[in-house]
Amino acid sequence: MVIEYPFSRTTGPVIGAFLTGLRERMLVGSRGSDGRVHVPPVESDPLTGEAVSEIVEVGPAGEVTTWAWVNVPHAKHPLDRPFAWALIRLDGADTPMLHVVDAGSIDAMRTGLRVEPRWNDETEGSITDLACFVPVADGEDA
Amino acid sequence: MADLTLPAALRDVEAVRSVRTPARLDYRYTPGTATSRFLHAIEQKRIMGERCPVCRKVYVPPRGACPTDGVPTEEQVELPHTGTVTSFCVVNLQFYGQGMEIPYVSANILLDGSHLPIMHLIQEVQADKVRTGMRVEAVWVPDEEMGPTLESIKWFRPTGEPDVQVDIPGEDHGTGLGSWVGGSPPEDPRAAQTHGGDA
Amino acid sequence: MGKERVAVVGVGQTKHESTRGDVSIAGLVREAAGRALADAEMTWTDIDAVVIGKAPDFFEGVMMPELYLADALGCVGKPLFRVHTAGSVGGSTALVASQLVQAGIHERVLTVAWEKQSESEAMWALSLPIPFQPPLHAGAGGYFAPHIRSYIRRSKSPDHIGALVALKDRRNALKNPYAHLHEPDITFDSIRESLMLWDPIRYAETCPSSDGACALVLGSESVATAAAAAGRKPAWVHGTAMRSEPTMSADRDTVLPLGGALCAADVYRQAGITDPRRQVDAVEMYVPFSWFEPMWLENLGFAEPGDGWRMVEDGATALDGDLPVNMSGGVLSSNPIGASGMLRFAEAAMQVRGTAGEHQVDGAKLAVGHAYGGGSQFFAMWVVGSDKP
Amino acid sequence: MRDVAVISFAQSAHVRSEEDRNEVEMLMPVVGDVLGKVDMTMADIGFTCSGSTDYLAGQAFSFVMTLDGVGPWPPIQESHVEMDGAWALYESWVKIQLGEIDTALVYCYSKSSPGDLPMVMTRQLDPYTAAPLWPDAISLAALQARALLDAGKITVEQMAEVAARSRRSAMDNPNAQLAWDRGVDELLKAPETIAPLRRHDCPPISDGVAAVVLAADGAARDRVERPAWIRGIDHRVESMHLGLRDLTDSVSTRLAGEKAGVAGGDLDVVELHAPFTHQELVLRSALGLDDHKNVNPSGGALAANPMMTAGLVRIGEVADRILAGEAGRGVAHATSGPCLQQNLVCVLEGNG
Repeated sequence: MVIEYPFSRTTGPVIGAFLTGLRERMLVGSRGSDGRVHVPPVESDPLTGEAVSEIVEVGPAGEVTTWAWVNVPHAKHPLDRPFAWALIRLDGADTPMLHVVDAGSIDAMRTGLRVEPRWNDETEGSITDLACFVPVADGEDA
Repeated sequence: MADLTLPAALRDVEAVRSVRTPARLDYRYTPGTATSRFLHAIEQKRIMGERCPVCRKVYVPPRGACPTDGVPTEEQVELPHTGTVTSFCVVNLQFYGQGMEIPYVSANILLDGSHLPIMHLIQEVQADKVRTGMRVEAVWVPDEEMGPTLESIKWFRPTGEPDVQVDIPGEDHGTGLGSWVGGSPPEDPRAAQTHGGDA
Repeated sequence: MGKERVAVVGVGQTKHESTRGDVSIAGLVREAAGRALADAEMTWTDIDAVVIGKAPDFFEGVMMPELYLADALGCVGKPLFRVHTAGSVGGSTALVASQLVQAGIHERVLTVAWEKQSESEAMWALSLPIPFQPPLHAGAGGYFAPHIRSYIRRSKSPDHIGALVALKDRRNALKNPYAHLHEPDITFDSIRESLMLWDPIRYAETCPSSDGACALVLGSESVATAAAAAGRKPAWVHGTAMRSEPTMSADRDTVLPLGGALCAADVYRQAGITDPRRQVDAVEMYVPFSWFEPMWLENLGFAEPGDGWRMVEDGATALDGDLPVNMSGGVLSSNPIGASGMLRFAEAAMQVRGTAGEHQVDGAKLAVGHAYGGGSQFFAMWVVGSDKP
Repeated sequence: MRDVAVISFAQSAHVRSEEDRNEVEMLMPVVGDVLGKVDMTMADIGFTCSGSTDYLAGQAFSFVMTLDGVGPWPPIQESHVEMDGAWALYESWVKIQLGEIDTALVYCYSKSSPGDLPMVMTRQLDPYTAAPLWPDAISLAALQARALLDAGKITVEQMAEVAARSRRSAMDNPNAQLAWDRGVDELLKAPETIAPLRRHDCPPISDGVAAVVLAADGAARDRVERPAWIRGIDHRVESMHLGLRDLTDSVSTRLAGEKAGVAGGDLDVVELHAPFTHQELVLRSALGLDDHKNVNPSGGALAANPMMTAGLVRIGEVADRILAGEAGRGVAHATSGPCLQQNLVCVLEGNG
């Protein structure tokens, strides 16, 4: 028995801005009432609950704040070879976002690693437009 | 909605308004003990209900529990393949995943010897000839198509016997459960324990 | 010890539409909640706890979506609670929220119920073929149509009653700016001429599928008294009740379910109502197929068994009748499933607060909100009044 | 507040896969057991509340059919939460506070085996930016474990000690699914599965059922000698977004623990709903129980982790020890959501 449905989700302006950014190969976050920038953008201010009013560009590079190494990917995972899940704090952001890092080997992964996005050839406005993050070639760790 | 300030690069491009997020999950079901017994019997062209040890009512298909008494129903009762239409509707709409020719009749059928109607199709009769109280019998799929599934009963058709009086809860209305006979509210059989009976 | 008083001090709802293409799930829910907070003159940070209700998670494909909504509803650091009692959920969610105040645990509780049916299709989620279970050959209408046929047979109702209810509700909806269906050209004849989907149910006698949300702010006696002093009338809760009965019992009456009648009897007892037809000023009941109005009129003690249809035929349930029913246009005009029950409760509150606008019943002081779900087996009701109980 | 106690607790044996029985058939014996222990029937119950989620069974309204298993006739006062049974207990406790009923039946069930549970759980995440990546529950827990290790708050040795102690305790629990006696050194020789987690750091996937009877005041004293009185109960939630949280702390648990009054006396027994080893360490710290000697004597969620059920089991395990006179005061905890997003804390005492 398979439960399968191509859910079609309307995004509203804030998530829509994030996904529009992805389509344009650009990363954005929301600025909260305390000035902190959250990526992906949140629709309401974490402190006051009021609607957010400002979307700002971040990244594209950032640093890994924590990570987990998957040796045997699941068929549903974004990558079909060993990879890392990571929380990545993009430059200009205060809070990290979840994505994957194609680092080749666990030995190449570490907290503080500088990474940058690798985009799909075609982008359509989806989190999966970001194929993955990869280590910055000659990046200096934060 | 508060105004949203966007970075310059996103102001003049068409905004994303929706996203498709396909999701597929695979489940492997097991039917449960009572349903397994029922389906194995169906495969042999036998309709097996189960009797509640407390209220003695017969449920088909059995779900393993008497919904009135909350106890397992384990006594097997073989039922005839005939029953009575207690109510029905005529369907004029093609439903997702259904391959029926319209109009068709979906009916509540009380199998003889059981106490709760099943829902099934009525065929081999014009839709506008189906009546509450009509006697019907099961029509099985060809032997080679028989399997441990309810679809082994293809549909029901009229037997030609005279209609019978339908007797289901509430039917007589004078003492219908849930009615406010004579303008007085129904008594809650559980009132004692809901108003601090122990306190 | 015992129950504290509780009142509705804020009401909000979204515009209900088949697809709310302009918002995310969080945006939809925040629209209703923000309006309820504004109505209560509160901000997100004033709220002590949030209670969320919705129908099956498969509708939107998000498992336990209240967890994702914790941020959007300003819940971080607060208690967040999720209710799911099938179609009655909007009502039972409001009841769970009101109990948190009645028990003296919280002073200000936000409760929200919602559905974004456009993310998938209800028909799809409801008819997932589960192996080994008897197939529903005709969806939800196919399940309820035989019950309606039994009602018609038992009550000897003429067959045009369903159309009269549909016409009344759709006309009421024209006065409700939030309603999904606004059909100014609808007539008795156009309803009678619409496709007979599940004989005896016609297309125009069925509810739509909507995106929408509803929110209430429930306040303690001191919160409500302060609101009243500031000129914002609270809707005092005079009684709450829930009842459930089995899906597949040989003992139950699916036309006039005992659970529904006991639920009504319980809530009237609490509210001191002995003659509901005369004492209640307005009723919002859960009517997804028009024929359920006469059935529920009987089940809830407003009419003798078999006579509910006469109230409809006599116009008693019209907006200017002696017992207006579904002033908002009802489920027949807006049906975001998970929110549908709370919308009934909200309309009852709006009526006794005098804030129902064009669909206001003049001088309504005592109103009933009703929701049901499952195979007519889950019931939730409340009675609200303009006077403190 | 009205005095309300757990007077009876029952659970099924928790197993990887209930092949033969459906949810109704799994539930009925446990409901019969929990009522039978205190010589009650449904006729004695004022309110019934259950916890479950449609996503485990892959069926909308699964709880509707399950309700038939308790025999709700004549009609009952009943509710359902799409949450762990611990929250169904909370709703029942609130309901009893209103003074109109004295007793409640709480039940919850889990049949996770039909689906791919770690992937099913991804459907809880933000549907726009996280769920489409299918980040399974174990990987998310591994991100939390790494954050704790990086912060120097825990060590892999401590994690292995939690695993070893829990599975050893489970050897005395006939309902446990995973029980063994292995040393920390042996455990740490195993490879990492999803680094930094090893297999021993993760819970089993379980099918199981649990039920509790609550009673107030005299109704409790009349039925059992030593009711397990609920002295405090509170629950709090945090952001779903891992990036918006301090993963090395459980702020919501700390807050719920303060509100529930955990610090109000010595504790004889603690049951924490920590599906992963590092989460027990986070929870201990949040509740001020870093050095407590009797945490998860049942083996905890590391020994059996039926979704929507393991939280109520924690309350039941503490209550059972109080009912039996083995403990005077205890704390139970339940969690929900990724990486301890939502937490409930309940303080129970034997002295009325």
